[in-house]
Amino acid sequence: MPSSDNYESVVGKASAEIASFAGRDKRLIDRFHHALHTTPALVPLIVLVTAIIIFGLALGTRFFSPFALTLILQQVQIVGIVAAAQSLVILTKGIDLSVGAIAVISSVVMGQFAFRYGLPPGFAVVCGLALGTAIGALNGWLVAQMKLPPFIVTLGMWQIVLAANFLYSQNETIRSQEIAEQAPLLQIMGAKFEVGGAVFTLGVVFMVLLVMVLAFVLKHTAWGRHVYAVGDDPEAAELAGVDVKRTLISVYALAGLICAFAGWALIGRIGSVSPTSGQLLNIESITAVVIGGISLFGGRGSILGTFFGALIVGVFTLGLRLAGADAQWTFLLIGVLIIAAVAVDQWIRKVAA
Amino acid sequence: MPSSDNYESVVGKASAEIASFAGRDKRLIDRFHHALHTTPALVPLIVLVTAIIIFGLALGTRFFSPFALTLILQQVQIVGIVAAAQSLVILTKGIDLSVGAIAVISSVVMGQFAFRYGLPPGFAVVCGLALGTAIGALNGWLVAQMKLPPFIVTLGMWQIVLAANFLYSQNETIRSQEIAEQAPLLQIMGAKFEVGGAVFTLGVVFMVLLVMVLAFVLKHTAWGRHVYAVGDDPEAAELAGVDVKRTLISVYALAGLICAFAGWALIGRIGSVSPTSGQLLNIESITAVVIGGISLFGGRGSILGTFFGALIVGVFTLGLRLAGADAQWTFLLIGVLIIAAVAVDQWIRKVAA
Amino acid sequence: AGHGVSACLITKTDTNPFFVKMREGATAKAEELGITLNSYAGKIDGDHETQVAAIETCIANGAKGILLTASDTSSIVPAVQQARDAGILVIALDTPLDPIDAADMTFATDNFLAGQLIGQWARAALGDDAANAKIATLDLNVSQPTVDVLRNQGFLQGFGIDLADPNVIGDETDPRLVGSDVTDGNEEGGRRAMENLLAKDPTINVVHTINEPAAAGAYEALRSIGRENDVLVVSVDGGCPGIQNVKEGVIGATSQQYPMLMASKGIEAIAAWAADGTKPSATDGKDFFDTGVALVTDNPVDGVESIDTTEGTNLCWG
Amino acid sequence: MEPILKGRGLVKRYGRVTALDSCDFDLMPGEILAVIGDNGAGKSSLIKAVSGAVIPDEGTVTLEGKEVRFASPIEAREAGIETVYQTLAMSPALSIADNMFMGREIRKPGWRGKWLRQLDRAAMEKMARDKLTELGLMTIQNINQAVETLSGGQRQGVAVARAAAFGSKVIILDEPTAALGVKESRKVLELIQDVKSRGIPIILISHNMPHVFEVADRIHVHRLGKRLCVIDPKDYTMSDAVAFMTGAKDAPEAA
Amino acid sequence: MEPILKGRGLVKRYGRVTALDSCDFDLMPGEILAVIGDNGAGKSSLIKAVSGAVIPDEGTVTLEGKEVRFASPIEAREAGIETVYQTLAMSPALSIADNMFMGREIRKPGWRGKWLRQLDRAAMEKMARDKLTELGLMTIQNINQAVETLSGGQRQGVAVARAAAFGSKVIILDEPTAALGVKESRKVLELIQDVKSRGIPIILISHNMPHVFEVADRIHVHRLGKRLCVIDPKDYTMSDAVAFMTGAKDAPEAA
Ligand SMILES: Nc1ncnc2c1ncn2[C@@H]1O[C@H](COP(=O)(O)OP(=O)(O)OP(=O)(O)O)[C@@H](O)[C@H]1O
Ligand SMILES: Nc1ncnc2c1ncn2[C@@H]1O[C@H](COP(=O)(O)OP(=O)(O)OP(=O)(O)O)[C@@H](O)[C@H]1O
Ligand SMILES: [Mg+2]
Ligand SMILES: [Mg+2]
Repeated sequence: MPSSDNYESVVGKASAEIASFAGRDKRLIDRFHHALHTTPALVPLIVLVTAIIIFGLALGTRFFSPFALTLILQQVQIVGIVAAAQSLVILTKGIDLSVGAIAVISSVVMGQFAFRYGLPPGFAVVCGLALGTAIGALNGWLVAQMKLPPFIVTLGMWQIVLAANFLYSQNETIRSQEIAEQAPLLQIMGAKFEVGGAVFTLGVVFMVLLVMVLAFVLKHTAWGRHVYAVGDDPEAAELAGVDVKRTLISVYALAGLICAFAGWALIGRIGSVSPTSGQLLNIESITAVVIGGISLFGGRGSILGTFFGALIVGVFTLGLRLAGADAQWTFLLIGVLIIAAVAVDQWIRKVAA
Repeated sequence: MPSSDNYESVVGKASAEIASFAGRDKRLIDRFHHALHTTPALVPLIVLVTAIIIFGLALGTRFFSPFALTLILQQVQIVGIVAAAQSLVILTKGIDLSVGAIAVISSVVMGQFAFRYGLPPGFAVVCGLALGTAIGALNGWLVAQMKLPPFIVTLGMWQIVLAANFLYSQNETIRSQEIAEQAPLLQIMGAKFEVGGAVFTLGVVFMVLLVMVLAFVLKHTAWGRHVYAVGDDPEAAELAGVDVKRTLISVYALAGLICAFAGWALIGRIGSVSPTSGQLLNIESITAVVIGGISLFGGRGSILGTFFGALIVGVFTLGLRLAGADAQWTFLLIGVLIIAAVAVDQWIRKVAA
Repeated sequence: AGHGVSACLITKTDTNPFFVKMREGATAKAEELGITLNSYAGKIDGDHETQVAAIETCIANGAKGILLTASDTSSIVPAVQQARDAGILVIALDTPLDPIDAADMTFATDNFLAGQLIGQWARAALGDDAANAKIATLDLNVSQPTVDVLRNQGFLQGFGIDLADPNVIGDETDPRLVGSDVTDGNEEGGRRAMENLLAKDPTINVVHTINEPAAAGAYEALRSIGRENDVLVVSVDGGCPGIQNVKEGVIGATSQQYPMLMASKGIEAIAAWAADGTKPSATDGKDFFDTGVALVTDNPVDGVESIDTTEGTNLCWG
Repeated sequence: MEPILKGRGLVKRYGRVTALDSCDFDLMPGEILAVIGDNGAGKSSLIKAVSGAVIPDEGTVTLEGKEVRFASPIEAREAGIETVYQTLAMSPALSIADNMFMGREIRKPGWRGKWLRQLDRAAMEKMARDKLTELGLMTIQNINQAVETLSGGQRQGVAVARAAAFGSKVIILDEPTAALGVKESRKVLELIQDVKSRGIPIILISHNMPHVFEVADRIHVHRLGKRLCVIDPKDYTMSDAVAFMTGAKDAPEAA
Repeated sequence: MEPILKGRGLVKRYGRVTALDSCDFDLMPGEILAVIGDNGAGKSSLIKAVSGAVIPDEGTVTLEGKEVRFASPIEAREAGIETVYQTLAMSPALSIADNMFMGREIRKPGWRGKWLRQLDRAAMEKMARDKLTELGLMTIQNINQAVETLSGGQRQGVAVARAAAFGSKVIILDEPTAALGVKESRKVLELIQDVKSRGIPIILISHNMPHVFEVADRIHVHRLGKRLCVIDPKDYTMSDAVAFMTGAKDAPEAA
């Protein structure tokens, strides 16, 4: 029988005490746990540092020298830049399989506009960047407005862009020496400077700056929070007042722009403009993202993690080659190490939970 | 003020009438809508039939002949089989990037066991199938037990298996003629029979049967329902009493087995045992799955859709080739058509909603 | 003459300038002879299934002849047999099938010879230093396709290194070999592979590269540590940018092949087959029609025949 | 008096299910309108249709006398309609403060807000904490906790706090106290009264009859996808209301 | 009398939050035990710890005198403990019948069930329909509807029906009527009485005091992660209970 006294009025008398459980924050291990929770990128960083130390111990100064360590940075710069773009897209629950193709066609356009049509190199670069942004925006439009699955959109776009790239460039390479003579601006991302044995290029600096800027934007601007919200639960985000479409289109367009920058950096790295470059960028960038701890299901992870993820692969590759593994064994061992890196990552998260 | 009469007791008098709204089922269009809702694979089927009709009209009997149409079946058989395995994995919210590598190493093991060690071909085939299953089960164990992301596990496995394949086979191809002489069983999946101009192979029959069996199993057995439940919401499935780990491991193991069968079919299709085959199987199988309407986020879609998805790509490819498009133009147009196929798919779903 | 005759060209990929030029050569010749040419290509190196599908398409399309650069030289044989059974003339370009007589004829470069020439040249160019050279080889990819093996092993043989198994890269034990790495045949891969090997041993002074883009990438890596002038880079292909690089000293020597010649010869053969059923015949003393290979360098050495870059430029493709 | 928010002939079909069957709807200025009805009667569908979360197949929605067609919840929000959906619409991985300010974040003053577009976290956190304290949700230990780590009731409290903080013309609450404890429910009811006293009308969907009869000015009884009748809680008992909504008794003639 | 289900010193921490703080717990045979407490007090955490959904950091669980350590909810189910979680634990894309029989599907009789392992859909659908009708959830138009297309209350009804149909030793209901309408809530209460009369003990978490006081034999008051006291609804009023659980009044000495 539903009875009723005026029981609800009692609550007025309730104490306003806030639940406070025994503080568990004193011990070092607890601080560590807390740090892991607030800074998820710490986990791949730990894996990275461990990998560097192990290879350093095993290989000595061959590996543990400013030269070798900065060489890794140079080797991962393209993947690192592209992976930053990939991270943005994956954070929104998407995936971008056209990143490599966009990078390449942008570099080809920069080169061909400067050489085939004789446009000023600065303008050619701008055209390349604009093209990359446009392709990205088209991806975004198809995903956001037409509601097509990102995998399919970017897979189709990858084929289209790559084929267009070959058709347009007629598979012609523009040689490093010609570029150096006539349009050195195209190679500027390859410009080097040394700091006590450590060799940096502008491309490396660009990568690091890019990651830092994106980390700031994702964490400290409304747009950044919207990117996470859209990836977390697009319907909830829409109901909560996020313009999901605009966010998606801007993410893909920005990813396109970043990939175009990667194309520019690619010219700096290989000297020449070659339409056959960058074929592995898709898989490599996604690998870096996932090793860096960003969920493929969107909404979780940080761009710093991606950066460390790219470095982890770079460290393994160079380390194994230095240790004398041949190409096939390196390939095999990197497979093992990719799994191991993520297993360690999971393990750290578990003991830290 | 919370007041209370005995209002809840009133409900006993409530009518037991079931909500029934005006029946909207009479019209043909409504039946069609209903069919689309209950049979999602209908959408890619419509796209497929439309594509066949368009190419048939454009190319005439060159395309619209039993020979050409069954040729498509032969050309998609490997992708079709692998895509069936891929569907299972994707239905559980996973992804399997090692499918191609498993297929290839299985075929290599079948060949090398028969030739290098002179084992009876039947036994060699069983070993190949067992190896594929074992690799799949290992994937599943890493995903289910170690809770590693499927993308990374299978990416690593892909590298490991592929490198192992090259190392083990020493990049040696076993020639078709030798197999035909000494171990024709390996090629049995390529055995042909003709029915009035239409040419079928055992591999094609296997693919069709496999799809039908899997469709039955997914729809009509507890295991099948569990696969969907795990992909839909693993935590809910676990709480509702599904053994999520066992389901995952069995799915990956079965996928491995199916891929090993694909490896066997591969020997039938190309005649020889070649360690370099199947490099595009990953991307092609995922494409078929997604075009077929299975969500990459798990739990939604049907394996029949995948089958039609594979056929759609096959029809486009053969159609464009017959139409004489250049390779790059073919790639470009297939890229366009993949996006278009999915856009049409979405459009049909929308008008049918 | 060849009205209504159609032919197919199937290349490994059509992203490599080598195959692009091959297609241009074939297209030009086909136009001249009034033959309809359809061309097909694999998506990536080693994409064998697409080639099989292409052959099947050619059969369905009623082609008279197929020009084929096989990705997988023995796996393609049953498909080729099917085409020949359907009365199609099949000519292997650039890469011989396994067995070589699976095709009606092969118009090819001898890739082993191409490798051997640059090996011999490198040894002669180093003179006495060859005995304590530090060699790096930059190969194609981990699946070690046939061209890759032939060029690599040819180079090592030419340089005077014991090959162990001539079908496998990397089983040699000569201490002069620092190591090998894979490049995917492009600049980026070339640079990365060179950097890796330099980190392993910075004293490398001879570099074999699978093709000229890889060589260009390797050169960038060398340049970045200031060693571009004291390392000998050799390569294979003979594309115009490659020859230009030889002229400028980026590459020491390269073995030039002639894809346009292969293609146009192939189209002529198909025209002849369509007209009166004659099949082309092999070069004397070989089981294929050798379209020739020439060493291009501006630093000729004794005992190795070579042409200079001016001549190379006239003959170059791409 | 003209209704501030009005729906006429609203129809929404999901495949074969008709969730709204030419439903009418009126919200008067300054009132608390309760919507009651069986599970599946179509209450949530109704408020989704008027708040832009779904686009009705037929029918019109009028806000302050002007016909509106919201293409998205954002437009409804911009028009001043704030809704707490039954599903709560939160991003699980984001923090409480992030969720409360989603789509209307506060930027830092000065150049950092203007040029770097940096968010003023401190301000947002303070405001979020204040709003939650108003609701008595003090068991939340950490304002930067991800929403997914909150208990069901805590989550609901955050959603209600968000709506109350930002609604300007109409506030819609779809079962706001379903998962709340006694104390927290009471706070929500107080909050509803409080919002009303600020002159903002409220739509309250609830299955809790005592609550409905306590706060509502009028009660919209929903049955089988349409408005059955509108009753005044002073004229009818809870038993009557339950009888109407379950079909045990016929509805009174005029609304 | 020995408790059928007993928890001692249960501790569960989530990062810095302590959801269970050495909590004790007793369920007697054949009784209805209500668990009440503020939002976030740790009620759901408690029942998750005893039903295998989370593994407690410390403490023991005893079922019928034997200590048990459930590694997963499946083990708890096999031991006869059936739970309706607050989050409902349903697969949205699957049908109502699929969800109800998840993990204990019925196979066709004869060779088709034995060899093809084919499911007996007709039987499962019939049984699902019967159970839902018992609960009065007749507004569900189609038993093959996907769960995601159900209204919030309909979903909850399905989850309760599932637990009632299969529980053998203990049934745990975490806020089973939160989203239910008046009619449907009443049916659930009847069902609870019904289950009790079959001799099966029930744990009921609810914020609805009238419901709690109507059906409970004993009331476990949960506060700040632990059991504050256990009271007999005949000895105390609702006001007392609310006062205990909110901390407005001190708890009585002995449980
Ligand atoms: N997205 C959807 N797809 C299909 N059917 C739906 C969908 N949303 C709601 N329905 C159906 O529409 C009808 C009305 O649902 P609605 O959520 O509006 O009910 P409600 O009155 O809010 O019920 P409750 O009190 O349980 O929340 C139900 O029969 C439900 O099954
Ligand atoms: N997965 C989790 N991660 C982190 N914290 C959690 C998690 N689950 C619960 N908590 C925290 O544990 C405490 C107890 O939560 P619990 O869900 O047990 O509360 P409850 O008593 O069931 O509340 P309600 O009545 O609102 O359902 C809350 O402070 C909550 O924030
Ligand atoms: Mg509702
Ligand atoms: Mg709870």
